[in-house]
Amino acid sequence: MKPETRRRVILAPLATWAGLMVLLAVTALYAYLPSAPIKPEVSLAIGIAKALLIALFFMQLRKNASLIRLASMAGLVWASFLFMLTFADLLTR
Amino acid sequence: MTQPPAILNEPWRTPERQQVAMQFGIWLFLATEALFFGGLFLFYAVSRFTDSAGFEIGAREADIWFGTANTAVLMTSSLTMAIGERATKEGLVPLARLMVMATLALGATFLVVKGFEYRSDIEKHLVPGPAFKYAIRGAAQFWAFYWTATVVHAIHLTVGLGIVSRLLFISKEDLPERWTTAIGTALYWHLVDIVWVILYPLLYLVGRP
Amino acid sequence: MTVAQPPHETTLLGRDLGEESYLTDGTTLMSWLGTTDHKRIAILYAVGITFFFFLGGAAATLIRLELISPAGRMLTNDEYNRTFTLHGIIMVWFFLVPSIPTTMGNFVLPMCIGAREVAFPRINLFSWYLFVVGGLLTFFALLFGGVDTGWTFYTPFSTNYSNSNVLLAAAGIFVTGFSSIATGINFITTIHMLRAKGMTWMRLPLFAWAMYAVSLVMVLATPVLAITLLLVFVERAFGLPIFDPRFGGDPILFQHLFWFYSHPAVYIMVLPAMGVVSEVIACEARRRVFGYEFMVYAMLMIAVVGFMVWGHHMFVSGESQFANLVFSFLSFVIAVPSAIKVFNWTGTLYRGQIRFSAPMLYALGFVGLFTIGGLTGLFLASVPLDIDLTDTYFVVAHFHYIMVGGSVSAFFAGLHFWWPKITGRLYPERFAQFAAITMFFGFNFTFFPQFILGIEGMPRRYHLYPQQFQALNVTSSLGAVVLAFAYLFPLFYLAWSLFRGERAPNNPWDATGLEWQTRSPPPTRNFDFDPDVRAAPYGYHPEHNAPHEVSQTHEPQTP
Amino acid sequence: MLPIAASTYAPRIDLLFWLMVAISGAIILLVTTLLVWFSFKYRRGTKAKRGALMTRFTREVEITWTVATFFTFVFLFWWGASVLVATVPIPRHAMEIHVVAKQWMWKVEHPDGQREIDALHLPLGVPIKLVMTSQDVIHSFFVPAFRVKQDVLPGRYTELNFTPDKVGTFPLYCAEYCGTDHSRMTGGVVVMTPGAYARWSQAQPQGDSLADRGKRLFTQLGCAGCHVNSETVDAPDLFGIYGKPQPMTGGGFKLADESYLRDSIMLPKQDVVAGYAPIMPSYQGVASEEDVVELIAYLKQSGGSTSR
Repeated sequence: MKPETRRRVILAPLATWAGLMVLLAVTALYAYLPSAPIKPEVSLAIGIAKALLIALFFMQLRKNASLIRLASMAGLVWASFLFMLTFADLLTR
Repeated sequence: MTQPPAILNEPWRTPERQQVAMQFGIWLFLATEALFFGGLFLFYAVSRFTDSAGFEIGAREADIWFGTANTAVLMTSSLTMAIGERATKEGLVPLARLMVMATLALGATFLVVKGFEYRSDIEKHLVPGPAFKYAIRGAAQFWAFYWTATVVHAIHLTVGLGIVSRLLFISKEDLPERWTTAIGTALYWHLVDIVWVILYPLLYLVGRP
Repeated sequence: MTVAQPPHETTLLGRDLGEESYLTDGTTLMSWLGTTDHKRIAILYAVGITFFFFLGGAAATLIRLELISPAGRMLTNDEYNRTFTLHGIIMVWFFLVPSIPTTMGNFVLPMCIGAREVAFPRINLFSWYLFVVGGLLTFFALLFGGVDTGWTFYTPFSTNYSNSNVLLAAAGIFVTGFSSIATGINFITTIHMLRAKGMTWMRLPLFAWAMYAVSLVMVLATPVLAITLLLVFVERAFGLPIFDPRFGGDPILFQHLFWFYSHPAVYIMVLPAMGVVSEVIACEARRRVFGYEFMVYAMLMIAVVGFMVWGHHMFVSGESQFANLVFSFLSFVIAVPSAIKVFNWTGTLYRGQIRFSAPMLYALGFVGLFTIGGLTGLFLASVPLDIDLTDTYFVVAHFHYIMVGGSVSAFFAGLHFWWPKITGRLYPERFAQFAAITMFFGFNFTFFPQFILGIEGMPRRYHLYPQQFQALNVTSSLGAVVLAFAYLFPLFYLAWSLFRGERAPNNPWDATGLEWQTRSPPPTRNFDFDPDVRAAPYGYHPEHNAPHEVSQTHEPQTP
Repeated sequence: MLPIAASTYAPRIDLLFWLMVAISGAIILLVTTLLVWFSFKYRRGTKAKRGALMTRFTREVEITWTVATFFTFVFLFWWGASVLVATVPIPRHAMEIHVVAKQWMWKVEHPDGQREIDALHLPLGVPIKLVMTSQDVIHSFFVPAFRVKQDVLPGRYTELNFTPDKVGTFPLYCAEYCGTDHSRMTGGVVVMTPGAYARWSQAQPQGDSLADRGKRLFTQLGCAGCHVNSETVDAPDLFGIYGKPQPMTGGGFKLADESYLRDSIMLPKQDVVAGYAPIMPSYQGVASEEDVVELIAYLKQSGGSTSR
């Protein structure tokens, strides 16, 4: 196997995986720090970071056609409509 | 980068168009999954917002060790799936088949670990209902979300195992030609992993220590 | 009607056509049930939704008969509740949502953009089987005692207090939802990837744009319906307290999730109708569509802003006043594109050469009734009026004007407009014109009195009502008889035309769409040539009497 | 066509209604006349002038009617919003009446004890504040004559404010589908002159007022056992807590309004006052909705501490 294919097939995904494992450790430890501030937001942010890592590198969104990148964001944009307007009701009830 | 030859389905004239179309179709399906789980996470956000104290009391009962182990298992299965998909595209059939089998094994491990976690949850009376441990509203809401979300995710994962195992039934010779199928399978498996990666902090890291 | 070819001797469905078409391409049952041809799948869907249309129609007839007398002696109150629920569920999910996209969309969309097939043919067939399985599940749920929660399944009634087959019906609708998602994904990918050479986005016919907008809404709204029904299923079957107020659940959260799907669903029902009407009016008035770009942006705006207005269903449900104002404003904003489309259809008639064929009568009926429906929607978008008028017969009349006056009229317009292309036969024009006019008057006769009932304060879903409302209810029931006749009559003459109708030429309406440039009924691969599009759609020229060959594949003549 | 306007802001809503009818009628008239006129004038075979329209002309026409429609609709939104905002502020001296909706009947309780089923007697001209809750599913209190409607939700209080200004009996409907006898869940709202109302309320069976019944329940259900200077149990003193913010365990304050008192009775471990242990048993299923309404009326009136 040429070093070039080895890098693309094995090493690149391995690097992404290592990043994911580090983030997992960080988020678990941060949750147990006794006086750490804004815990829910940080744990969710790290979760989203892991999801982005998987989407961009494992699912190769970066190298894909712009059409596909658009499709990948459509779901999140529409879900934000649901969240924003439901909480517009909830926060002011 | 010339694409390896692929089997052409009915309306398509070139493999490139077919492969982009197939990925576009799958990403649209993943958008529907984002909205499907979006509705579920809205229920989580609303119940956590209305009664955060009780919610955290319920959430502390979730076992962090099972959760973290399962997250690690699933992320590793995402790794093996990614390598398997890339190997299929490069034509490295033995590596590809090994990685697909590893993904299936890790997926099964996730389900087994989940089974043990469910058993311990049931023993600790954490199923909302008459025998539920807490009378607090938020706790009942958390565990209602826990059971719904994890069971729905487990069903998605089981369906994913079925789709991934389909790759094993393709004979060694024409596996390289079916790299578009491998990409589709990998996309779905990575979605199952992304859903769990978002679920993990919501279920296991609430109100610690 | 220009008769292009001498009528052949009459035998079944095109067998005597001489040349092969998609109908003669295999006649075994398996060739139909296992087909991946988008045209055959369209016909399979057409059979399904016709059955459900008349099943829902039967329930509507029962309701109108029941409401003739204030005491309502024909059905007990429980039977009445189950009848109007059956009418709601069947009409919404099994007729209106799939009607135009799965029949005319499946048949005409690939042809009108010059493609040979939809992007994922096997998934297209799988979506039909999902529709059938979902339909059977719901049909059995309604057969074994029905559902008494109304098509809206409001909790906590549907989860804790109803003892009807809510679980089975929810499962049926859950499965059918995926059929809708599959059709949506199929259409979006087809329009993006399989357009013919030269068919740029701004040369797409408005029917294709309508299918694109409706597919966006179907793909992005239906999953939220799936999760909502799943949560109701889980709470009812396993007792997990999701919406149960005793354990802190919030019934209003259910309404948010339900209406986040159900308002875009009404745009799923009306957007395809807008596409069909744009095609028919442009063709029968021999005019370019007035403001083509504005029509496209209006449709896309309806599809997107349609997701932000659901709160106007919940003004009195205990929502906060701030949210009421936000949803009220957004509901007024989304009324603007609909108004633009009505003005553009009217503008298209200006300086045209209008012919009053059956599709044109249905389409003009659509424009009139949709305007009334849309404007009464403004009443319900303004909060203080909605507080008085919601949950009364005013709302019932409003959404029937849009769904029945609008979508069903447009469905019949499209059915008659593409009938020659689909079956290769011409329907009897005089009968069809009579049916269209009867439907228009029968519809107004039925539903206009309900506006007045609503203003007078008669609540919805009432089995008994005070004596003062009886006169208008009897009028409405009489109108329903006329409407029922207007819906049944096409069933006969269209069936008759299948066997006795004249042979249809390739382009009976002299329309410019690509689907009219191939044979009718078309061959399985749609075109005998590779379409190369050079002109925008609707290249009609009223001055020099519309040359016979007016098509998007010809160089645009000087207007 | 509209039912008679019998509440103070009904005329404002009717005015908005007729304005909308006028504007919609104008647009419908415009569209239908254009449709009919064009259909007649440009039908096939007539010698009317045809020919293409300049694209600049069509674009201007488009923009004008888009902007015109947008501003008309925003004007209608503003008018509707201003009518709504006028109804939001609750007059302070409003007469509070508790309504409990139960599957297929309305139970009404006046502050000084009268109880009614499917009927509501009101004095003319007095601002009314209905505090409503449901025992089972969602109902909706709808009086067409007052132009008011408000869903009644289980597990939560919803309010409805109006001021009747015409004497007479007006129909009351349940507007949210609530099951088998949804269409039988109707009643009458009787608006009487203040004198007649006073005579009517005297004529009612002299049950004691809500607060008195609440006082009896306060001891009967065992609340006094802990909340009134008991040595064994450390429970917060309920004297005069209604309307004052209470410190919560875990920080923050919560206003002790009806909803908070109701939640604390039904699900006490929910929002525990700072400095106390969550040991109070839940009264879910023990105290009915009416009992809770009476207990709250008692707490509001006498402050719940007999010892001081």
